[in-house]
Amino acid sequence: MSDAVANHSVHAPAHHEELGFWRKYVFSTDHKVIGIWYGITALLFLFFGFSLMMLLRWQLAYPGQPLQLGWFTKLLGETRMPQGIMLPEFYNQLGAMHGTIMVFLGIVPLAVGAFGNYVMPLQIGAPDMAFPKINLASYWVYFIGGCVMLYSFFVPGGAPQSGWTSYAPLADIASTSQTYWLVGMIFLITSSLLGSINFIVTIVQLRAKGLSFFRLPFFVWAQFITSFLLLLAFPPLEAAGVLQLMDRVAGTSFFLPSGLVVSGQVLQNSGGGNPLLWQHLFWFLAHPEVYVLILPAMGIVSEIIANNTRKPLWGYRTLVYSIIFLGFMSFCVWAHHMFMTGMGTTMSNFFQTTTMIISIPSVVILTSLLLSLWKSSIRFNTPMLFALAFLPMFAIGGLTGLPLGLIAADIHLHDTWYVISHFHYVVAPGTIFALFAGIYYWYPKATGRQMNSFLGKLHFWPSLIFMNGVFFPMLLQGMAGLSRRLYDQTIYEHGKAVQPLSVYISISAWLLAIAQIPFIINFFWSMKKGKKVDSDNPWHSTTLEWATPTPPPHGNFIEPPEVFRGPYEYSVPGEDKDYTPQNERDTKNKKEDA
Amino acid sequence: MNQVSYKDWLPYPPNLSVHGPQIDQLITVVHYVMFVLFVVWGVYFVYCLVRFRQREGHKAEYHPAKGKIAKTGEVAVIVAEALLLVGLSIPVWASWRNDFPPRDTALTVRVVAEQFAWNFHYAGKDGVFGRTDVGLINNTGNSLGLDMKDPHAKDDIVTLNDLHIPVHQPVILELSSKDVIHSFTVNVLRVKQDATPGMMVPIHFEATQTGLFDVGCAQLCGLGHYRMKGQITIETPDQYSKWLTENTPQGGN
Amino acid sequence: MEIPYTVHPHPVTGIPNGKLGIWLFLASEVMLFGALFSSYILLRVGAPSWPHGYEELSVPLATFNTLVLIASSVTMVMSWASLKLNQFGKFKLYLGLTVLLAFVFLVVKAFEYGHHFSAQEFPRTSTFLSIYFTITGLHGLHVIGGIVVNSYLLLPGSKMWKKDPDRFANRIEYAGLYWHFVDLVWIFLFPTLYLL
Amino acid sequence: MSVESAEDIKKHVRVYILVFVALAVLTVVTVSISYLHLSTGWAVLFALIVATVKGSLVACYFMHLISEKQIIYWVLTLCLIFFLFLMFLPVATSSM
Repeated sequence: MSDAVANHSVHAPAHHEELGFWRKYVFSTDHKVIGIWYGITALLFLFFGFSLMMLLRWQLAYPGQPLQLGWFTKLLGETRMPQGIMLPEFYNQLGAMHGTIMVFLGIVPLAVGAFGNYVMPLQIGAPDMAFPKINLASYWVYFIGGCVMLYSFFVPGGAPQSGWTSYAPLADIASTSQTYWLVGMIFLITSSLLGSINFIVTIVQLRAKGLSFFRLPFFVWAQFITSFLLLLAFPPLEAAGVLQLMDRVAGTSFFLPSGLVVSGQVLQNSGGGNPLLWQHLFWFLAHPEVYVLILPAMGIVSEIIANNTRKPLWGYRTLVYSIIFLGFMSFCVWAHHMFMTGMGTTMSNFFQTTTMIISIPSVVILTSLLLSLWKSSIRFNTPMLFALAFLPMFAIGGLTGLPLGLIAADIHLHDTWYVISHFHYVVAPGTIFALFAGIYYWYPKATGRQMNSFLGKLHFWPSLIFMNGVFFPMLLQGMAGLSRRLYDQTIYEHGKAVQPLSVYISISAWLLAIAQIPFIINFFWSMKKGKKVDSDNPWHSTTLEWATPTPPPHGNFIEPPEVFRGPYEYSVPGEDKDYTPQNERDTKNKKEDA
Repeated sequence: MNQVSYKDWLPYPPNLSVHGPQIDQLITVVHYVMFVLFVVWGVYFVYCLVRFRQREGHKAEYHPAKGKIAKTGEVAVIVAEALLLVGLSIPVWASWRNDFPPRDTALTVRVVAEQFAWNFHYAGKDGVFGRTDVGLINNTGNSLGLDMKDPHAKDDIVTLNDLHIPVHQPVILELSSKDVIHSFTVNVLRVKQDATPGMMVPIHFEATQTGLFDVGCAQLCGLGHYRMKGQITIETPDQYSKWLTENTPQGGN
Repeated sequence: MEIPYTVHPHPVTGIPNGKLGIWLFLASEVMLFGALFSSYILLRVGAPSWPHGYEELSVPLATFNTLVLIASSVTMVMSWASLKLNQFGKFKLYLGLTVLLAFVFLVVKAFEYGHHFSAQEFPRTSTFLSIYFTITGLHGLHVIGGIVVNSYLLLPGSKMWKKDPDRFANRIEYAGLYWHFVDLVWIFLFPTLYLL
Repeated sequence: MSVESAEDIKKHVRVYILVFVALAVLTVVTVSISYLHLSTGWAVLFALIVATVKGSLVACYFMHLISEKQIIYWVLTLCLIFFLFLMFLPVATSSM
């Protein structure tokens, strides 16, 4: 089998020279090109989702005051911001679309679609994904889903405004754009399914010779578990989406109980539905989805920490078992999002206990990463700064989950800013920092040039400060019992008391946006002017992606790599350099490996 | 009527219910655990960053740290979580869900949420709620569809966004909704419960102090979600019965 | 380098890429229909009353359709066996029969739907009918998907048989796995919706 | 591609015919049972047993699960576990 592969590889590159512009750059089946498309699209969506939130923060900081931004205010128009004053409908649209875009169009496509696509096949020594055409289809289906979501802004009645959770019956009776949301979601789900099948098959079937499961880089493990979560958790949401679509289009009552009275009118429907059914199906997906957001981030951070501490990761197997357990348990905790629906003691005890249990592997992973620092030799380059910052930020995100997981404490904290702060600490200074780290780390492989390290630091430090400036005061607002999703918080007494914090948060959010400018400049400037890498392995890393030419050609490896050792053999005693790549033939044990 | 000040809202807003301190205690203890963990991690983290930074003559050690302390720490976290769960959270929730006061000593009020207001339905002097029917709902004074032919309905009191309860008496609220999911929340009483259409969920509490407070909605329910604000008046038993008498409909005795 | 194991099995797992892929896809389909079954149970348990399927729906038509779908599964697997026996003509016959039976299934289904619509029974009429139309509708879409795939393999796709017979036989096997799954879902749908 | 001789395939074909007959018979059985109008509990039990037997026949013989590779079993076991979690969902709701 390996002979056949080797023979093909000789004439493979020549064959690909003939592709035209469109086949080479736009409709390419090369996983790296698809990964980059995913990355660019997702970054644009991230920026767009962030912009929605910056606009929304105006209303929270200065409720009811006109936003005078000249043509921009005019552009938004009378149905959204008449004379610059935000309407509550528009506020709800911004909130709902911020959540949807960040989660489904920004972070997941960036973490899985972009990094998974680009890096994973390289790390396992594969020539491409198992099904390149399906991979391409996955991207375009995602793209269409994104377009449908964006189009919903221009539908009469405005964008979806029932929150990213689209709770029924509110979403059942919402304006037209909710239908677009559902159709968009079905596209995005399809895209994820295609992607996850591809990832799993690739990891199972296409690993290089000698690359056993316990020699896989941790990032690949993270993608593997993530793919299973996507594969098995998304279909129930698809089912829920179909049911809500039926409710909206065909007039069924899956989520509508009998005897509903909406604005004084008895709703003419058959009734008999259950509003909690939507929540169950939604959270059955959406809790594993949380781990879809965080696991790839943990993978990226682990790669970068191992590389920049010049030391093997502490407890590689423990880490692997922990994420397997995390993935598995993430299916057993969904109802902790529904504690305030009126749950009985049996159910609440079950879900509280599973929630406490699922916190343990996270603690173990964090501890392992922290222990990896002990007696290491830490290089403070830009990717490492972001990866290191991930640790305390993720710690805050994880710890603040504890009071929310305990149902009695949740009575006070449920649906307050505390919740917002909690999951943003996990995904914003957590996952998004990890994604930035990944961009800085793998950029040289993709372009052959380093990103500028001064601009990198100028990006990192303000980002770290303002991220905390945004999310820490929210914890305090939450403790004060301030509910989330309020268009004007100051009409409540306790809202008035904590209003000054809202101003700080908003200003931090706007400054956070300014802090991204060095990154944007760096990203484009370095493509042309960045320092050229001195070798294919500029970070002196051990994993296989650095064994390819830079940037890797279609087909990736010149010849099929063979793996002889685990992924993080740094500072091995007796070696002359402080890293031993996975594919480096061991002179001492040559017989055994051959 | 004394107004509670929110000026000193840290770490919690004022607490005026019998069960509230237990919730606050749980939140406080959890935050101590979190704080200790974070500080221990943080100190270790910063120490590592300084001590093991890359520099001339410093090399990384290939062999992993023993991690005995870390393992003990992990076990400690597990134990702490188990204690919080079994010792505090489960019993507090059990009494919140199950230990309802007897119906004859408690005041029962039905709360019917709608976009974007709270209807409060009192049984009146006879203590029996009148029959309601969605078909009878209209915008001219019968927001709950109360059937006036039912003798029990005659003395029922229905208020909009105005909940009156006596202090130091157990109160049972039965929550439901006419349209979408709302969530009844009074943060000074540490009370929160979703009002879901098609379901009626009871909750109970007892206020310890009189005053005038906000009732809010904690579940996104549409464009007027933010202004779905009611008022809860906690008053002395005398004031409460006076209010009850004043508001009982004519011929309702 | 070219992608390995597209046709021949991986030495360790013993299967080619496509086979693992199609099974993973079916696993996600199990979760999709599982969620709908779960919703059905939830709504039925919560309902004050629920009609027996045989009171609302036509059991004879559905029984006939069940037999049609089972028969189409047999012809599908026979078409694969014919390929393995190198009988390309028989393969075409069996696969053609499969597509034909799928059409028969859809036509009968259309009659059932039409009958309901003319009796003023729509998805919005009752919870029972909403779940009935939703699940059978989604199943119907899967049947249509199967027809599309099988028709492709029957006509333009079968050119591959000359160039790469092993790969083509694999494709028929995967299409078959999908088709049997559609049959399997119906085997559970039939008693749940019609007989209980 | 499994290495099966023409003889093996012919054996398979005989099995397929047998399975087809069994499925047809079971279909008739399940329909006949429904005409007995048993109480809901028994009706559900019988219907599910027959459906499971039929489903297993399709899965084992038409889909060749009876002689499949281990990795497929792993995938399906995982899927089955999460499927059971899904079935837990109505229980969760009704006990609220």
